[in-house]
Parts: sequence; C-alpha cells; structure tokens
Amino acid sequence: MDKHLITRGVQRSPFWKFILWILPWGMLLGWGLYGAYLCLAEGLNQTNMDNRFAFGLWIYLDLTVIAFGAGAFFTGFLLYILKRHELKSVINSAVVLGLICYSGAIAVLMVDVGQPLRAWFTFWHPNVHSMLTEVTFCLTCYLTVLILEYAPIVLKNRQIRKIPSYLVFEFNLHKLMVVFAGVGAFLSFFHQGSLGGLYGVLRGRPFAFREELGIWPSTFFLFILSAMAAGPSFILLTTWLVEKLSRKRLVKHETLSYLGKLSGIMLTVYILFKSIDTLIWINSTSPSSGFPAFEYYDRAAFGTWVLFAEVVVFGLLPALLLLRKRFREHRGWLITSAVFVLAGVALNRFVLTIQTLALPTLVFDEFLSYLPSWQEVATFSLVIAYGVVLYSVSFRYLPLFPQERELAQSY
Amino acid sequence: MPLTLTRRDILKFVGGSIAGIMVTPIPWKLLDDVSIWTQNGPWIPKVPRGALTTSFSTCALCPAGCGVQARCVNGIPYFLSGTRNHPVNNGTLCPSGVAAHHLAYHPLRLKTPVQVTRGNGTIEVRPVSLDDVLRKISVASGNSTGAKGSLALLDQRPGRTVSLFYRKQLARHDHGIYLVSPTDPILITQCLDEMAETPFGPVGYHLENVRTILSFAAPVLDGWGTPAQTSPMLRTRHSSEQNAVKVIQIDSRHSRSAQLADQWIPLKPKTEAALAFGIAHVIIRDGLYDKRVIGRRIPDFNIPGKHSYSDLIGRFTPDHTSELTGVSSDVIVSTAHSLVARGPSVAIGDGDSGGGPLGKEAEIAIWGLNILLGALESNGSIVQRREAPVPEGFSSKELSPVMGISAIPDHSIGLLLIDGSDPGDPLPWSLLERKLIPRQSLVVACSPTLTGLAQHAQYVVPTPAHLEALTDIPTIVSSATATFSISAPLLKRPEGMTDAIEIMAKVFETEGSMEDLLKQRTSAIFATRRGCVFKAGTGTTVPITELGSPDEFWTELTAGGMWTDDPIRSKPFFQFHFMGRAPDAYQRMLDAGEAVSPLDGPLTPEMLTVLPYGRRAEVGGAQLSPLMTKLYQESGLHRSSKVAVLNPATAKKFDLVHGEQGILATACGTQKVGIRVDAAVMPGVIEIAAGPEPIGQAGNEIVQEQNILELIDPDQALPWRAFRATLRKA
Amino acid sequence: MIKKGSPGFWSGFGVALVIGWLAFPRILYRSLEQPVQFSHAIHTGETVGMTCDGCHTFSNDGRFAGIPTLVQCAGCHADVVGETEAEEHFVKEYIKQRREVPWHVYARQPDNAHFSHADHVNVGGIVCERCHGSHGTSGSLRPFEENRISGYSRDIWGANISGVKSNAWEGMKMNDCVACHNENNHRSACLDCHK
Amino acid sequence: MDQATVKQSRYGMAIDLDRCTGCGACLMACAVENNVSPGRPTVNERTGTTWMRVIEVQDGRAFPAAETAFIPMMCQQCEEETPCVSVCPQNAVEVDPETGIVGQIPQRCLGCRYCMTACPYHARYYNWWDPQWPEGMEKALNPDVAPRMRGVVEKCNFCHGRLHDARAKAAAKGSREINPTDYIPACVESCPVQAITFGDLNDEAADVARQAKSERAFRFLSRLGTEPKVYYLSGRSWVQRLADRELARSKKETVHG
Repeated sequence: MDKHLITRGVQRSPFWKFILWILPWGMLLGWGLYGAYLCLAEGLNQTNMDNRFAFGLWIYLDLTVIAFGAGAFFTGFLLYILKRHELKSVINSAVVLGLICYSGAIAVLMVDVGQPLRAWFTFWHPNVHSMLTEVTFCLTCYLTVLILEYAPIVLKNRQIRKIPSYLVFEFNLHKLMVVFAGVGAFLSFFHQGSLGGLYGVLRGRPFAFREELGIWPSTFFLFILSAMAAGPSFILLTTWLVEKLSRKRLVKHETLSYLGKLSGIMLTVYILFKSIDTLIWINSTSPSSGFPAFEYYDRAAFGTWVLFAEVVVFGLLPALLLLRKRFREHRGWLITSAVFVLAGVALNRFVLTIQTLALPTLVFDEFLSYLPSWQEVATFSLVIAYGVVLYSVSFRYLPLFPQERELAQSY
Repeated sequence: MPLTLTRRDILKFVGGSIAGIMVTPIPWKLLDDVSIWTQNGPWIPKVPRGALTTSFSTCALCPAGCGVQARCVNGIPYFLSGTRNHPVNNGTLCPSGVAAHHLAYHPLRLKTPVQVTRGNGTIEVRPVSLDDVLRKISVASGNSTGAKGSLALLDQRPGRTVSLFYRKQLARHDHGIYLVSPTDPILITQCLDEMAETPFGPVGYHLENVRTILSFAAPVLDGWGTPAQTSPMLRTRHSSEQNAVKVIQIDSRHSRSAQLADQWIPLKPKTEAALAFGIAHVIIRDGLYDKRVIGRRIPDFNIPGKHSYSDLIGRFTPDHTSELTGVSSDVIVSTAHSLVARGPSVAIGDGDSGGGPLGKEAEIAIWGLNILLGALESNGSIVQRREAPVPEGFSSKELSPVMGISAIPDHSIGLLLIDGSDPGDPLPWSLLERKLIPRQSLVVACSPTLTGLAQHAQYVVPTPAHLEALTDIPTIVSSATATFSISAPLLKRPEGMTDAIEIMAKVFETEGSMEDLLKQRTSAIFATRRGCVFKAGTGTTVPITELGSPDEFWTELTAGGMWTDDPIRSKPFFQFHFMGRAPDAYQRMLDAGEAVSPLDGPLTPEMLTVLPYGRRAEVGGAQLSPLMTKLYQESGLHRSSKVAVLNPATAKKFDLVHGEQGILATACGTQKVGIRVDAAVMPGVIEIAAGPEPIGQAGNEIVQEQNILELIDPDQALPWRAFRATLRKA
Repeated sequence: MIKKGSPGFWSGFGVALVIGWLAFPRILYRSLEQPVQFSHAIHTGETVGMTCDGCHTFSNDGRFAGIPTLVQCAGCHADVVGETEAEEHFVKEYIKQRREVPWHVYARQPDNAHFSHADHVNVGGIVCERCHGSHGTSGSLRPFEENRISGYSRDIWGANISGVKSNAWEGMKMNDCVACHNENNHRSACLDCHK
Repeated sequence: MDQATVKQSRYGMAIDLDRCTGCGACLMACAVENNVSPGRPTVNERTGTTWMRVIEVQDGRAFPAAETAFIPMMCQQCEEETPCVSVCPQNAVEVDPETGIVGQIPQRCLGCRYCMTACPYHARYYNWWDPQWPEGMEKALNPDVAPRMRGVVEKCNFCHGRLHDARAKAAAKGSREINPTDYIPACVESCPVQAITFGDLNDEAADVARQAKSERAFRFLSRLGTEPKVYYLSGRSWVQRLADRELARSKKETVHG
C-alpha cells in the first residue's frame, strides 16, 4: 500500500501490521493530549505539584530525556568534526532520537509553565544570569539545528527525492552538516551544562548547591559528562531495541561496541569527577552553609544507598564493564551495561530534582512526598507516544540505518 | 498571461503572504496584545477605583466589641484595623475582625427567606416569601399556647438591648421561654444569687491590679479578656520584668492560652472542681489566708457538727486531689503557695466557647478560691459592676427569666425562634432537638447566612450581615465597669434583609425597630450623666457631661465611640454560704469534686476522651470571612473542625497514623476526621475544634456543616466539655 | 525554491501588506463614542477660564482625583447653563438622575500599573501636555478606541500602529515610561510602577 | 531630581518571637491588604497562598513539657545572592536598589516556578487556580494592589502598595522623602502585641536597626550567605537554635514543626 514510499532495498512489515503497531501508541497519544489539555485549560491544579514541590515529574523527565538525547550532538560531533566514521551508520537514528527528545521536552515545558503565552518574554527580556535563560535559548536554537539536521533525512525519502530542487537542497544541506554539527555541539554543551547548573546554583538548596568553577557550578560540567555517557548508550539501546522489534540487523556489531566504548570512557571520566565533587560537597560545601551532609540521608527511603547506587552500581560497574572489550563483544553484557548507564544518569537526575525538593531546608520543615497525578503522567506519555510514532514513521519511510541494506544483502 | 492557477501558484501566493505578514504589525502586535490579555483578561477581577475615605464602627463579631477603623473605597470598606486608643482594643484586631468586612460576601449568604430541607449530607433551599414564613409562625404560635407546647426564643447573643426587648415580650406570653446557650458567666450569676446574702449583681474584673492569674480553662490570653487587657500581658511574656503578670493555665487542652501561659497545668478533663478544692486545701492547711477575711466572708467556713466549707476542703488533700486530677501533689502545693506569694492573684473559671461551661459546682469551687486569695477584698481584682442603664419598662421584673437548656422539659417546645443575627456561644443541636415536640414543631432562624443552627431550621429569614446591621455591644465579661457601644452599619444592606427584631415583633404582634430601641437605650444611659465617652474620630475620651444631648451621644456611639461607666467605688459587705441555701449543696459539691474524669471512666478501654474547643467569634455561626481559609486550610494555624489532634503515644496505641483519616464515633453518630499528632497533647484525649469551616468558594451544593458538638449524647450532655468516643482508622 | 519576481509570491506579499497595515488596525480596535460630548476648549477658554487643576485635583494624600465626579460638575451645571445639545443631554441624563458618567478614559493604565500624578507633577515638574498632549484644549472628545484583545485604550500603544511615535505624548506603554525614566535617571525598579 | 539625592534605604523587619502569640492577625491582614483570594474547597497547606504564614513550632519535648513558638514567615528579602532573583529567566524578580525590597512582578512571570525551588524559606506562592472572590467581594478589594492571575508566582513585597501611597503623600508636599510613619506594612500594623518592627536598617536611629543588632536577634539559614533582611528575636535558646540545622543538631532534642 505504501511500498512506493519505503526506501529501496529494505524490507518493511506490511502496512496493516504497521498500523496495528501504531494504533496503541496513537491511543496513548490521545490520552496524553487530553491530559495536557486539562493542564492548559484548567491550570496546573490538575497536577500534584504544589508550592513546596514546585518542580515535579515533568522537570525530572525533561532533564533525563535531554541527557538521553545528547547522543545526537555527541555522535554528530564525533562523526563530522572528529571524523569517526564508525558512527555514520547510526547518525541518522541519533538525529531522530535527539529531535524527539528535545521537541518532546520543550512541548512538556510549555505545559509546565503557567503562562505559555508569555513564554516569549524570555527572549525579549532575558535575564542573562539565569540558567533557565541559557537553557531556553540553547534548547530552542538546538531544536532548530536538529530540525535542519533532520530535514536532509526526510528529503532522502524515495518520493521526495524525485523533486530535483529538493535534491539540490538536500545536497546543499549535507555540505553544511559540519557546521550544524559544530553549532549543535556548542549549543548542547551549554544547555546540557545549564541544565546541571539549574540545580547547582540553588544556594537555598544546599543538597543541590555546588561550588562554582569559573562561572558555573560543578554540576554544569558533571551534566555534560554524564549526558555524553548516556547519549551513546541510548543510541545503542534504541538500535538494539529496533533490531529486536523489526527482527532485522541494522548496524554492525562493531558500531554498537564502539558506542559502548564511548559510553564507558565518558562514564569513567564522569564518575571520577562526580566522586571528587561529592567528597568536596559532603565535607565542605554543604556543612559550610549549615547543613550537615549526612542529614540528607536520614530518611529510610532516601538513605545512602541512593548515593551508592548512583556512583557504584550504576556508575563504576557499567563503566568498568564497558571499558573491557570482552564484555563489549558480548551482546548481553553490552546491553545490560547500557541499561545500567542510563539508569545511573536517570537516577542522578531524579536525585537532583526530586530529592532536592523533598528534603527540608528550615529546621522545622518536614520531609515531603509527592506522587504525580494521572494528568502529569499522561502529559509525559504524550512525549513517549509521540516519540515512538515519529521514530516508527521515520524508520519505515526514511533511511535511518545506511548499513541496513548492506547487512540485509549479506544474509 | 494565462489565467490557470496551479497548485504551485497557490503555494507561492501563500508563501508570499506569509513573508508579507512578517513585515506587517500583525504577528508582533498580536503577540504583544495576547500577552497583555493574559495580564488583564476579563477573568481577572478589576480593583475598585474611586474616592478613599475612613469610617469608624464597632465590631460585633464577638462580645468584646472592638473599635474598628475602616478604610473605604467608594464607601465600601476594604481594610479594617483597630481604632487607636479604643478602650477595648487600643488599635488592634483579631484575625476574624481583620477580615470582618468580607462577611457581607459570604458564599452562603441568603438573599431571600428560604425553606430548608436537609438531605443526605447536603442542604436544599427553596425561596419563600416573608409573608409565608410569618404565616407559618403565626399558625405554630397559635398552637404553642397550652397543650401544644411552648414558644421558645433562642438568643444567640444575650445581653443586647434587643435581648431585653425579647424578654419583655416573652414575659407577656403565656408559654414564652427565653433560651440562651449555657456559659459560665451566666452560671456564676446564678450561683451568686444562690449563695450571697444579698444579690451580688454582675461580676467584673479589674485585671490591672493582678500579678498572678490562675485560669481554669478560660482562654484568658486568647479572647476571654479584651485585647487592651491581654496585649500588655502578652507583650511581657518571656521577659524578666518583675511586675509582669504571671498566667497559670489549668487546662486539659493544650489550648492557645496554655501555650502562651507562663505555666501550664494539664489536668484530667472535668476535674477542675477537685483541683480548685485541692489548692484551697493547701491554702487553708498552710495558713496562707487572711483569717479575718474568711471569718467575715464565709459564715459556713467551720460549723461544728454540720457540713462546712472546711469539711469539704479537708477531704481534698494534695494526694487525693492528685489522684483525681492527675496533677502531681507537688504542683498543687507549689501553685497554692505561689498564688499567695505572688499576689494579688485571681482565679478565673470560664470554659472556652466551643468547650462549653465548666459547670456550676466548679464555679463555686473557684469562687471559694478567690475569697481565700482575697480577690474580693477592697484591693482585689473582682469587683461589682452595674449593668448599662436600661430604658423604662425594661426592669428585671418585667422581663422573662433567662433559661438554660437543662431547665426545659423534653419535647415541650412547639415553636422555636432563633435569633442568630449576632452569633455567640454554641448550643449543640442535639440538645435543642430533643426539647422540640417531635414532628410538630416549627423552627425558624434569623441569620445572615445558612450556617450554624440555621442549617437545622425549617425556615430561615435573612438578616443583614455584619457591618450592614445596627446592633449594640453589651458589657464584656472581663470588664470592671459597664460599657456600651454600637455597631453601626458601614455597608448598605441589600434588598430583602430583615432585622431579627422586626420578625420577633410581628410574632408578638407589636412594633419593634432596632434604631428606636437603641435610641431609647442611649437616652437612658445619657440621662444618668455617668461615665465617659470614647470618641473614635479623635481617639480621645471625655466625660459624658461634655456632650450636650442624647443625639450628640448617639452620633458619637454610631461613629465607633464607646461609653464606659464609672466604677463602683465602695465595696458593700458580702457573705457567701457555700453549704447553705440549697439543702443538698454539700453533697452536690462533694460529688462534683469527687467526680471521675471521663479519662478514667468505666467504659471500654478503646474509648478516648474528646475535648471540643472553639473561639467565641467563630463557633456560634459562620462568622468567618471566606478569606479565613488562609488560617485554616491554607496554613494550619487554626485547626479545622475536621482534624482530630492526638498525642503520638495515643495514636500509636490505637494504630492511628498522622495524616490519615479516621472515624470518630459516639452513640449519637460518626464523623470522618483527619488525624494529626502533637506531642504536647494529653495522652488519651482528642482535641478537636467545634465550629464551622471557612468557606472560600461555595460549591454547587450546600454541604451540611460537620460539627463535633453533634456527637454529644444529649442524655449526659451538660457540661459537654469532655465526652467519650472511639476513633478508628477509616 | 522560490524564484524572485514570481508574480504569485509578490501578489501574496502585497495582499499581506495591505491587510497588515491598513485593515488590521481597523479590526483590532473598536471605536466607542463617549457618553457625553465635552469640550475642554470651552471650559479652559477665555469665557470660562478654568485651569486643568481646577477639576483634575489632588487630595491631601497625593492621590489624583482623575476625571471629576458629578458633584464637581453640578457646581455649575445643576441646570443647563449653555446652549449646546451635549450639555442639555448631560444635565438631563446624568446630573438630574445623579448618575456618574461612565467615561471611557483615554489614558487609563491597567490595574497593575501605579502612576502617581503627584510624583510626576509636583516633584518631577512635568506639565500636563507632556503626556496628555493638546487634550486640554480640544474642542470635542474623539471616539475612544479600545483594543479588542487587551482592552487597552489606543492611546497606550500610540496612534501609529507601527509603534513609531512622532510626539512625546504619544504612547503610554511601559517602554515609554521606562525611556523617560532612564533618560532622566529616575527610579527604575519594577515595583516603582507595578503594584 | 536625580538618584543621587534619593536616600538609599534597606527596609527590614525584626520579629519578636517571644511576643508572637500565633493569633494570625498578621496573616489575615496581609491577605486582605494584598488582595489574596480565598482558597478553593480542595486547597491545602501546600497549595494555598499566604504571603505571610505563621508556623507553629515545638521544642520537641513531650507532654506536658512541650514549649511552643510561633514563627511568622514571609519573604526574607535576601540582600546578597538573592536566590530567586538570579534564577528568573525573564527578570520578573529583582531587588530594588533604592529600597532593598525583592520585587516580584506577576505580569512578567511566566510561571516556571524556578524561583520557588530556589527559595529556602518557601515564601513564594504559585497561583494553582484562577484567583476568584465570592460574588460582590471584588468591590472590597484593595485599590492599591493588582490581583494576580492563574499560573504566576507571588510573594511578600513589604506591602509595596503602601510605599506607593507614602510616596504620593510625600509628593503632595513636593518631597521625595517619605515620612517613615506613612509606610508600615499591614502585618506590622495589625500585630496586637507589636511583635513586628519595620523600618530602614540603614537608619541607625530606627528601632528595627537597633533590634537587628540585639543579641537576641538571629536570622534563619543565615549561613547560606543570602543576608536576609528579616530578623527574628528570641531570648529562648531553643528558638535561636532553629536558625539552622547545624545549630539545631548541637542539642540532642529534635525539633519538629
């Protein structure tokens, strides 16, 4: 039915199967739209956020998703600037993932702010000292870059290629890829960092506050490093997942192994700096503002095990596994390690966003709990559903994995 | 040029338009205007614009009668503060008073007379005409002569001039009953009439002389006295000032006064009489009293061979008292000593409004303590005071007597009229209900809002809201002299509001107007040429003789002024027979002293003791601004009537968890409450607020108020300050 | 790709310009007639000789009374004193019925802006004309133009839809206030003017 | 005319916790003065709006020894590194250099709530619902304060509307200097025990400046280095130890609210 749209030389499942796959996601999308509509029309009283838990599920997942989406800029940077051609086979997929993560995060942010119609004030009256200004500028700029990076992939569609002027356009865009990759890396560097800075600058929240290195708190750099560790793992994991779901080989194992190695190296560096940072924070930063650090881990649910899990179980362990070729060559270990990397980064974002707000500041404050409402969950599932649909469509009609044809023929 | 439009042409046209639009003001101006729309949209209320003025009146929310200064815009008050130098409040207001100008906008405000039907948890109202209501009353009134029962008028704010009017009319009625909520000041008056050789008259307090106050559950630092009396005491708390007033609060509850007092003595609920006897025991045992005073004042102090006061007191040794009250004998002894050492001292017994009165016997016990402490002597702080002069025709002979609820036989009232226009102390509906003739009685309430007892009436006639109505403020209980002030309207009353006096006048087939009545009263006061007048406009006080005419006096009073009587200089001689008069007095007092606290009660061990409480201005009806949600739901500073507060150990014992829901049950019903733990609360008790919740925004349905007082068992109700109930997980 | 000189493109472009610059302002603003026609010129002119602060007064606390209330007008206009139809209408419909005139105020700022005339006139020494132009000598009241979206008077944005201002009194948006404050080194905290 | 002639003030408060009785008059006066709307039926302590909140705190001892203190808590008007100012992406929060007051402009705010996470005093409130008043009550709103809208943050600004009034009053006399008695926030005015002192901390003669230097004075979380301009006074050591966690730990008893 849609054969004429599918990339030449690859096999895609029949159209009805594709629709069957999309349908549940479409329904999730609808539910999500309804949740988001409620939040916009009735106000954020639809959520379980409150004055004390002013940031909730959305900010946590935004931070996580953007860290996962870092694969787009990191692979782009490695491929186009550092010429690591191993990554050519996943770059298109990385771009789509990046686009999904970033556009989804921005969409959720628009629901999250109380006055989306005034959001443009940030551009007109920016406060250059605010991490959020930095985030907003970089996110929107980088989203534009991602769209420009996505455009040539769209233009590669069999039917669109038929229009000669588009072909020329695509070719021209391709020549500019180096520029986009450069700009993307630059922007990403800043907003990944700023997202870390978002909490690191909170002087009033000593659990999150970190000393400044230059003009940025240390979390600025830790976020960049951890995002660079998570990005390749996310591409690795999604590629593997798509292979499983489509029952096809899409990339060579060397590529996946290489991604794992990248992740491992970045994670090692990250964990090293994270450990140093944590020690400084426990022994100096936090106590000097009147907050004994061990008090943070007084609560059973948020004991020191959280810190241990973040640094050792989901940090050191996968880093060591990924650094060893033996484990990388083994699919099972590779995938497990990637999952651990992502879990570690997600846990880090969770600790920084949710635990920071749950912990008391004033002596007579209580430790707070918060459970998102269904509207919050729905709004976020909107992003997930949108991501799956966009990725599925892209995978079906666009050449996301250049090696696929080659691998299919070699069968 | 051929006129064929291709798809590409249209696309180009659209492209051109988009490019063109970008260089017109459309997108940019719209972006700007839409943001302005989000700042000023029609859903955001507009602030009033207009002339600013200042007016004065008197707050009628509670019996204190604070002077109010209102900043108004377009004549409508928008910010209230206390009138400077006002003898009652000296520039201060309580939180209810600060927001009192909102009561006219209460979401449950009635616009027309209504018929009320109580459904399952909700209330339905049907507008009716005033004539309909009057017709119903007239039929019921006809019935309520003779066998069909009596006509009772419940006055929720006794002591006003209009109260005199009611009593006068009821006195003329064959089966008329003037009913009030039971309060300790009324009980004290009754006791004194029973015990004194010659009538003592109203009791006044001269707290300026006092260095130690022994408060028996009275909210002395939280609404019992006037702000002008309590603010100086509160300002010197925690200071090392020698002459600062020391407050010892005897209270089963960790009440606000208990929190603020210099010393809190928690005792088992309902054992105040025993503790008063116990302290008196130590004073007598250790010879800490002036023997001449006792000889003069208490004829039955020691009568050999007969029951005497010292006999009675003799039984309450510190150890025995300690057993009864749970207060350690050391504390009893040291309290007695410090009361004498740090004199002058006074004991005040006056249960808080929601908790209800301490009871007659406890008041007698406390009165005995005051005699021992010399509080009734010439330098003491308990004084006699006059009532504010009344117009001719309102002498006590011509008035119907004041009746408590317990004096009324069950199933005897055929027509119950409730004047709830100025709510005061509560009267649990369960007590009231059983006095009505089942299924044949009519209950009509006059109230500005559908709250409090009005929710139980069959018909409600709307009265003007606070600051719309003209009413007077009788003397507050803690005052040393008689006072009188008028709460004059600051707001125009809406159409359809009727003063309660007009309804009652129609019932009694007579004429009645609030303004005429109050003018008569002010003229009567003016005629004595006694006392002085506070002028709100200037903040000064002048002798009444400086005013030229009753009209001038009226003008001052309606502009936030206040009249204060001269103090009575000489103290006439008084004697009190503790055992005399009533033959069973000794036994009654002994029983009261030996009474077992509900905390030690014989009932099943899973029973807890409920201690209801509530502020006078708040519990009697919804005198709560919609904005009071700030104090209740939004900050937890005032606890909601849906929250039960327990000691953590008690909660643990009964498997109740802080923050969860529980079901509170007595033989009379169940209520859902939130559970809260507080380490300062006495183990074994539940503290729970009586009275309404503030309503910030009314929903589509009128919800029935949940009031803890509705769980009181009418069989063993009085006093209701502590009763037993079970609390389990919801 | 769009070729330059393509007639389709430029006709779209042209239509957009016409709509944006000519039609849009007319659609955006709603024109409302004032309830009473008032001539500042007659009142301030030689025959009557009143001054601005004769009617637009300050109270002791520095509040500006704005447009005079009926009481002030009734001082002279208790009955018809002139010959105009507008005055007759005013006396009949408002004075006699003691009904305040629901003026549409050209210079009205939104609730969130605090503007103290006392500060600007008494302390700053600014003349009325600086912000109100020649309104004080106008012979009649022009229609009030209300922005359909924001509800603001057109005077706030200024007569020219492009936002270009040719006179000092044109435009009363925040930017205009800020520009003057910056120029003269006056208070410039947000809360100085926002309430 | 120019700024140089204008006095630089640092408005601040000193709240005597040994006097505060927890009556809540300040809280109500604040809500009335600043046109804060009544709560919705489902509102609670975490979703409500109270620019000033009185917090009941106990010393942690059990019945019957427990001692209580009441802590009126509002925006602490941090002077240095003001946590909420630097985080706002669109300059909706600023410290007025002339008064030291931390201003929040709801009309500029986009409702991201970043400032709320930044504030260690939880003194910022978000409008989760459309502010609504019962019918007719909008006629009784304070004309000097603009109502806010859903989806924006608001907080205490030391009753800035009253500063406008005081300035207008001064301007009526042709002066730029306000009379200090003309500018008193609603909570200060309404406190029945005069527990709150307000004034210019730069003015050596002002009561508030004297009290801020008293040995009973302390500030909450002062070690964060944000230099709040709201001082608290208490002679009770357990109350003073509430200032920060390090201090609170110095005594065995745990303290909870």
